[in-house]
Amino acid sequence: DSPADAPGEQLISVSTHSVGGTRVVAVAGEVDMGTTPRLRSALQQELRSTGSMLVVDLSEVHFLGSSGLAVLVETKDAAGERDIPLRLVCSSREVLRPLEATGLTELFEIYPDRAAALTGS
Amino acid sequence: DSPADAPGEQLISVSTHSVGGTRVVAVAGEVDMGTTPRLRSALQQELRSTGSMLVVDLSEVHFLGSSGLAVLVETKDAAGERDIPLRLVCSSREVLRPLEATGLTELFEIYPDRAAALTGS
Amino acid sequence: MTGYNFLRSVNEATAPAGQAEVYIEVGALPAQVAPLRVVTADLAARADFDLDAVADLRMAVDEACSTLATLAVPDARMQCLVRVDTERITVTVRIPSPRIAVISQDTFGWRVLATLADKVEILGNDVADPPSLGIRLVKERQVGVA
Amino acid sequence: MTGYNFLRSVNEATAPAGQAEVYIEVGALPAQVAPLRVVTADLAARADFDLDAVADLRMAVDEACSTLATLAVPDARMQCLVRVDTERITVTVRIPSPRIAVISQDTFGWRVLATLADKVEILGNDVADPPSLGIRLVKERQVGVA
Ligand SMILES: Nc1ncnc2c1ncn2[C@@H]1O[C@H](COP(=O)(O)OP(=O)(O)O)[C@@H](O)[C@H]1O
Ligand SMILES: Nc1ncnc2c1ncn2[C@@H]1O[C@H](COP(=O)(O)OP(=O)(O)O)[C@@H](O)[C@H]1O
Repeated sequence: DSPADAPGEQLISVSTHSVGGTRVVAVAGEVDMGTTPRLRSALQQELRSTGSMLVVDLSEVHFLGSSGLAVLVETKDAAGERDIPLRLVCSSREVLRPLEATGLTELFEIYPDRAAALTGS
Repeated sequence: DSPADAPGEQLISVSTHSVGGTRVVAVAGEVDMGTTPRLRSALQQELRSTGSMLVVDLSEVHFLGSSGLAVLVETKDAAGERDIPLRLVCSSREVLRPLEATGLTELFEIYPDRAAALTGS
Repeated sequence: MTGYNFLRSVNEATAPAGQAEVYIEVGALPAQVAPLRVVTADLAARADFDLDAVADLRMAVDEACSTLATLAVPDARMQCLVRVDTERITVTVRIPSPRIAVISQDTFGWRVLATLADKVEILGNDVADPPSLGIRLVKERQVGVA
Repeated sequence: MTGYNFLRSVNEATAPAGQAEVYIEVGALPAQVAPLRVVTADLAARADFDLDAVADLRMAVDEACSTLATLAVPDARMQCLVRVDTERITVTVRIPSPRIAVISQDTFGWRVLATLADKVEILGNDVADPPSLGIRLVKERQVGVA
């Protein structure tokens, strides 16, 4: 773990890698107004550089606020415009409940783990 | 779950049962100065009513303060006087760290799970 | 199996029956408001609100705090009072604010806040002196919901 | 929103870079102090203190709060200031207190507190007006410890 730049900050980590032809963006930590900009820029960069499927793995996200939900919706729209399939991985209440409570569950293809998301099963 | 009587309270639950000739006291929640009296009286009652081994299962304890540690030491002493073997079950950092940081680890027979505590293996 | 389920206070005589208040103050910056949602969610969990209600409240408080943080003047502090009653939790968040600050209510974030809380109210900056702007939200205990 | 703050003035100059301050106030009862240890531990985890240091700090803060809670007059509030610096976390807890209150230092609990914190200090009730009694503890970041 790298030390926080400034104390009292929210922590987020975003890492990306390829699995076959699919780009996987793994997010860990808390996605709130303070950390959302980092998630947004990482996802925009992925969308610019890939032509294939994008999997956003939220398994290690412990908080997801409305700014984070908005970034997911933006990403869905941008991916749709470029015909890039977008899949989410989430299984925890911390992520599923915000999606559900805001009526966004229907908008996304949601898988319980990364293997399922990669194979679409 | 039953609703809390008063809000802003610490929660603890203590349940006891017999496995073979052994009494098992399972504690869940937070053991701090507010909740320790309930743990103390439950353990005192067990010591009065049993002559065989006592297992205190702390697997579901999420906080253990000094008052809780003191009750465990009292229980150890009282059990020793009556030649009742005492074993603790704990595996989480929340319980092991307080025991370790206060130098109490050596005082107790500690097992990682209930099955191990019951068989002494 | 004998179960003692202990959910009562040691010192309930001195506490106003069925009520607790926690006041908390942080820097009014998006990166510093997390403790407010953490405390509120912790209090809701202790008061045995169901897990979905706790998650909703955590999100609603974050939304209120984030909204106000973006309107705060530099160096401002954010003040938050969490009141736990038997039937509901009431969270009041305030920042010192110039009188011209306005909370946008036609945003996705405000819609989320209005959805997750049972009641939301703006506390205007035209009454308080020094001027302050706030949001009060209420989450009712979800009685009988699994 | 709150009573007098005898820890510091609310609208003090901004925290310098690399520093954050959280102020929190609860009922001075053993059953109501949990949010103080929750907030402090959360801040330490965010500041990337290692897991043992977070656990030690949580316990030390609980000990300080519990000790003061037993000395508090009825209906008193407990005030807590958590200051996060790059190298350490400093927690100051105070209660309004009659001048005669004395913190016992020959207890198991005090020994635990002194062991878990890197520095502990009693803030006396013979200097403040209105009289208050407090404990300040410091936890250093454990640099280079796994
Ligand atoms: N969107 C807003 N942004 C900032 N202040 C507001 C906003 N809406 C209302 N207020 C202020 O909040 C206070 C209550 O406004 P009011 O119109 O009475 O609300 P309501 O219609 O909910 O009763 C007033 O001081 C008002 O100026
Ligand atoms: N055990 C105690 N209980 C209550 N107040 C104390 C206690 N020990 C010291 N104080 C008060 O704390 C303040 C600092 O005391 P002092 O003796 O200067 O501490 P130190 O020796 O750590 O400098 C004084 O106001 C003193 O009255």
